[in-house]
Amino acid sequence: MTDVHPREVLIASIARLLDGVRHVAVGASSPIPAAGAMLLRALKKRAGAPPVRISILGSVEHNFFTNGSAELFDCAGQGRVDAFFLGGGQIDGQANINLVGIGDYPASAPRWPGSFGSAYLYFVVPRVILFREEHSPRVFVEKVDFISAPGTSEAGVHRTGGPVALLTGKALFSFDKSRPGFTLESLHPGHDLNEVREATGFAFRHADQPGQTELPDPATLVLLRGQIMDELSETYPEFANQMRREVCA
Amino acid sequence: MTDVHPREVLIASIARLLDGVRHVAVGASSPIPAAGAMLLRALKKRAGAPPVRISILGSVEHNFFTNGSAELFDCAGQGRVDAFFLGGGQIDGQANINLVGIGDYPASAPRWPGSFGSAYLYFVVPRVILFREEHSPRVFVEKVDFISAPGTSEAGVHRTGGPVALLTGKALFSFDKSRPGFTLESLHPGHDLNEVREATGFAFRHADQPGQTELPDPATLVLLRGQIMDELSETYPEFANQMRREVCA
Amino acid sequence: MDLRGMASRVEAGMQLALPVDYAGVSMAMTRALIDHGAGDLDLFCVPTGGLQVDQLVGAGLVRSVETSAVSLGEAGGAPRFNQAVGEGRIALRDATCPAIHAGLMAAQKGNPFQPLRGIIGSDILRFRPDWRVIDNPFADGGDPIVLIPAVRPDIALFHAPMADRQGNVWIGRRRELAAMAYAAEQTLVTVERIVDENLLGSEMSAAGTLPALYVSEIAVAPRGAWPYGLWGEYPTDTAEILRYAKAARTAEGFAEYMAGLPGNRSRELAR
Amino acid sequence: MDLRGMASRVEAGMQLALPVDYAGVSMAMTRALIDHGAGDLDLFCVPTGGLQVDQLVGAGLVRSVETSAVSLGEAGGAPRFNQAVGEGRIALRDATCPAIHAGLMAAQKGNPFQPLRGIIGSDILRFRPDWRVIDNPFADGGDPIVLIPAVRPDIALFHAPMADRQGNVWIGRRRELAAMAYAAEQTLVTVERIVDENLLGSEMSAAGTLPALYVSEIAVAPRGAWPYGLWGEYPTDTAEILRYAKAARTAEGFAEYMAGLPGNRSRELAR
Repeated sequence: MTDVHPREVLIASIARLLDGVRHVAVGASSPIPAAGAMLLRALKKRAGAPPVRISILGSVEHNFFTNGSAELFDCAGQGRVDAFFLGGGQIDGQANINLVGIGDYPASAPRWPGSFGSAYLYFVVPRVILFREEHSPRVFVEKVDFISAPGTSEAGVHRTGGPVALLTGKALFSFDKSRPGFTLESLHPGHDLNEVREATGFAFRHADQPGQTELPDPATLVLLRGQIMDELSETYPEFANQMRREVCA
Repeated sequence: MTDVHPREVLIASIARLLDGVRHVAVGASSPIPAAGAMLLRALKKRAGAPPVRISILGSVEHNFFTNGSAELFDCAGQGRVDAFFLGGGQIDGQANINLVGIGDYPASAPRWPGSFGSAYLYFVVPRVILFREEHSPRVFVEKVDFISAPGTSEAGVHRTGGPVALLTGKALFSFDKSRPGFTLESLHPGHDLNEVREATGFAFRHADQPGQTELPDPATLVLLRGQIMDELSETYPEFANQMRREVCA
Repeated sequence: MDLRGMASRVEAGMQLALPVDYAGVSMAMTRALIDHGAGDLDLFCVPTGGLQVDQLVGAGLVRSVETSAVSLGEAGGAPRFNQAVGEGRIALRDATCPAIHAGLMAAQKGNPFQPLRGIIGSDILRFRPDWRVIDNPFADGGDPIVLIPAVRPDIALFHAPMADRQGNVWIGRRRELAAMAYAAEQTLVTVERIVDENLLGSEMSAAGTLPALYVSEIAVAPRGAWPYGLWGEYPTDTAEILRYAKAARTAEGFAEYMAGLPGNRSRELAR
Repeated sequence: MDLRGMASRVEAGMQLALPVDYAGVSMAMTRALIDHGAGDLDLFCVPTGGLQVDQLVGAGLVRSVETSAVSLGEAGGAPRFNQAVGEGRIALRDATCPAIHAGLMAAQKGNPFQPLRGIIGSDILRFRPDWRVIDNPFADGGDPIVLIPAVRPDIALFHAPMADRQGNVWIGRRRELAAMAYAAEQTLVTVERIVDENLLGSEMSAAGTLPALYVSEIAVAPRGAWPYGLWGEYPTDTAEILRYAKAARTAEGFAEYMAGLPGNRSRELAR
C-alpha cells in the first residue's frame, strides 16, 4: 500500500462530514464529493447501517429523478436532501459564495457560469459542504464581489440549511453561523498554519497547534482504491483512471 | 328519416354554441355535451375548417392529458380550453351554480357531490355553457343555497371566462353578464313560454313570441345518427344505444 | 410487507391523501384500514373521493374530509358520506379541484402557499378561513388572488400497476400520485405485481416512475383497486359499485356489505 | 416542416425558452435560426444555457439572456457569451435554477406569480427589480418570501427522440420540456424520427408524452442535438464541444467554426 494520496484525504474527509445523512445530492462534474458520498455509502453498508442514497445530477445512470430538472429543488424544499456541495469562484469569511464573476456586475470580467441553484439550495439543505480544492487568496477573499448565495441570513428569514464546513486542498474548516465565521479544524498532511493563513484572504479562528486531518485507515483505503474507484469510473472514468495511475505510481 | 329527437335538438344546439372553438373539454358522464362537441368537430372537418379538439375527462380512450388530473386546470389557466360545460343542482338568475347541496351548509340535506373544478373553470374558460336537461323550479331558483361558483364577478377580479348560455330540456337562454341575467333565445319544439316561465324560479327576459330552437338540417341529422353515434358509443355505449333505439322507434 | 403491516403505519388522527376514482385507489387497503381501526382520520381527496371515502366514513374512522366532491359516479351519491354530512358527524372542508392540487404543489415546492385564480365570490372561500386573499403584488393595485396553504399529509395511499425490487413504483401518467407522494410524509403503495427489471433502467419506463426516494412501503395486492378499475389493467366493476350503493343506503346494509367482502379478516378467520 | 420553415416562426424581439444541455437542445435549429437571422432575441434558459446560447450570442442575434448559468460544461466557460457580458453587449437577467422553474410554473398554472424560498440576501435578488418580496401572509408576521412573476415565452424550442403522426412528442422524464411548452405561446420541436404508433395509445409511452395540444410545429432532424447528446439515443460529442470552445475564443475563430458546420446553408449552397 502506497502513501495516502492528497485526494484520498479529501474523499475520506467528505465521507466523515456526510456521516448520518440519508440522501446526498452531488452536482455534475464533482468527482471528489461523489467519491466521498460513495465511500460513506459503502462504509455504512459494510456496517449494516441504514442505506445512504446518492443522487448525481446530470448523470443518466445515476439519475433517480423523473420529474425534470426542477425535481432536485422540489426534493430539497421538501427536506429530502440532507447534504449538498457548493463551491465558488470566490468564498468569503462569512461563507458568502460567488459563482457569477469578478468586478462590477453585470459587466463581470471574468464572467463565470452563474449561480445555478445555489441561491436556493444553500437555504434549504441542512448540511452544505463548501468544497474548493484550490486554496488561494483569489478564491478565499475578505468579501465576494457578488453574493450568489449568502452564508447566513437575518433572523426571521426562513432558512433550514446552510454551510457546515469548508474543505480545501490544504485544510478543513468548520463554520459557525452565530459569529459568523470559519474555524480551522485540521490541516491536511504537508500543509502548515502559516501557509494556510497566507493562502486565505479572510480571518479565521484556529488553535495554536492545529491538528492534522484524519487519514483513512487501511481498510477504508482498500475500499476506496477498489470498489469506490470502480463505482466512480461509471460516471467519472477519466478522474478514476487518473486517481488509479497516481496512487499506483 | 323520423322526427327530430329532443336530445338531437340539444346536441345540435350545443354544436352551434361551440362554433369557433379550437379546444373544448367535456366532463365525465356528459354524453350530450360530448355528442355536441363531436358533431361540431365532424361539421368542421367536412367544411375543411381548422380542427376542433375534444378532451373527455375521465375517459381512458379520449384522455389527451399526461400530467395527472391537475392538467385540465393548468390547461384552462393557460387559456387553452375555449369551452366547457357546467351544470348544478341549483342554478339561479345570476348564473350562480350550486353543486354542494340544499339547506344550511355544511349540514346540507341533500348533500350533492361537491363543486369539483367549477369554482376555477367558471372563471377561466371563455365560453362556459350551462347545461341541465331537467327544467324545473327546484333546479332554476331565485337564489342558490350555496354558491359553488358565481356567475359574475366584481370589477377588478381577474376573470377571463364565464357563462354564455344556458341550455335546458325546454329552452335555450343567453346570459348577459352586464345586467346580469338570462334572456330566452328560443323554445325547443313542444314547449311554450308559459310552461318555461312556470318551470323557472328566476325572472328572465324574453320576446313576446319567442322563436323555436333551430333544428338540425337533414344532412346534419344523418351525420348525427351515423358517425357521431358511432364515435359516442366508444365512451358512452349505453347512451348511444338508447338514442339509437329511440330514434328508430 | 402485507396489508396488515402497512395499515399499522396509520395512526389515529393522521391526515391521509387519497386519489380520485380512476387514478388508482387502494381499495385493498380500505379493508385493512377498517380492520386496523385507527380513527379520527382526516381525509384529503385528490381531488375528489368515492367508494373508499364512503367506506372509511361508514366504518366511523373519519373525523374530517377535505375534497372537491364525493360521489360514487354513475352509482350516484356516496350514501354513508352524505348521511354523515347531513347529521353533522364529520367536519367538511369543501374545496375545488385545482385548490386541492395547489395545496399539494405548495408542499411539493417547500412553499408555505400557492396562488390560485378563480374562487373569489364562491361560498367555498367563505367557509375556508384557512385560505387567504391578497392583492396581486405585481398588479398596479387591486387584483385580489387566493392563496392556498401547503398541505403535507401524514400519509399518501394509492394503488399502482407495478413496483420494482428497488422500491420504484410505476404510476404512468397519473402524476397526481407523484404529487401526493412529494407532499406527504409517508407514502404507502399497493401494487398489482413486483417486476424484476429496474423501472428506472429504461427511459421509457422511467418516464412514468415514482422513485423509491418517495415511497415508504409497498405491498402486493392483486386487483387491489377493485371494484374500481386500474388504467391499463382492468375496468371498473360497475355492478359491484351499484350493489354497494344500494346496500349502503342504511348503516345495517353497509355493515352487512362490508362483512361479506372478500378479504374481510373476521370472515377469513371464521373459516 | 423543414428547419427553415420552423425558423421562420421566430421573429425579431421574441423570447425563446431553451433547455439545459442534457435535456434535449435543438442544435439543428441553432444553425437554422442563424441563417434566418431574426435578432434582438431574449433567451430564457431552462434553467441553464450552453452551446446554443453561446452560438446565438456569437451570431449577434441576442438582446438579453435570463439564466442560472451559461457554460460549456467540461469545455469551460462559454466564450462568446462571456465576452459579450464583459463588453456589456447583452442584458443579463441572472437567476437561480428554481426561480427559472418557478416563472414557468406560474405561467403553467395561469398564475401571475409563484413563491420561492431562499434567494433573500443574494445579489441575484438585488438585480431583479421584476421580482417581489412579501411577508408570508400565513405567518404571524415577518417571514419574507420571494415571488417570481410568470414567464410566458413566445417560443419554446427543443429536441426530442420522437413524435407521432398526431403531433404528440415523446419527452420521457425530461418534464422541464413539458413545463416550457405549457408556459410558451408556441412550441417548436425537432425530433430524431417520426413513429407510426400513437404515443398516447399505450400507458407506457403516454407517461412520457407531451400532447399535441401544446406543440405548434415538428421537424425531423436526425442527430439534431449534436454535438450535445440525447438521452437514450447518443452521447455528447465532447471532442467537438472542446473544438468549438477553442475556436470560439475569438470572433474570427467563431465565424470560421460556424461556417464549417455541417448543415450550414451558405456552405451547402456553395457546393
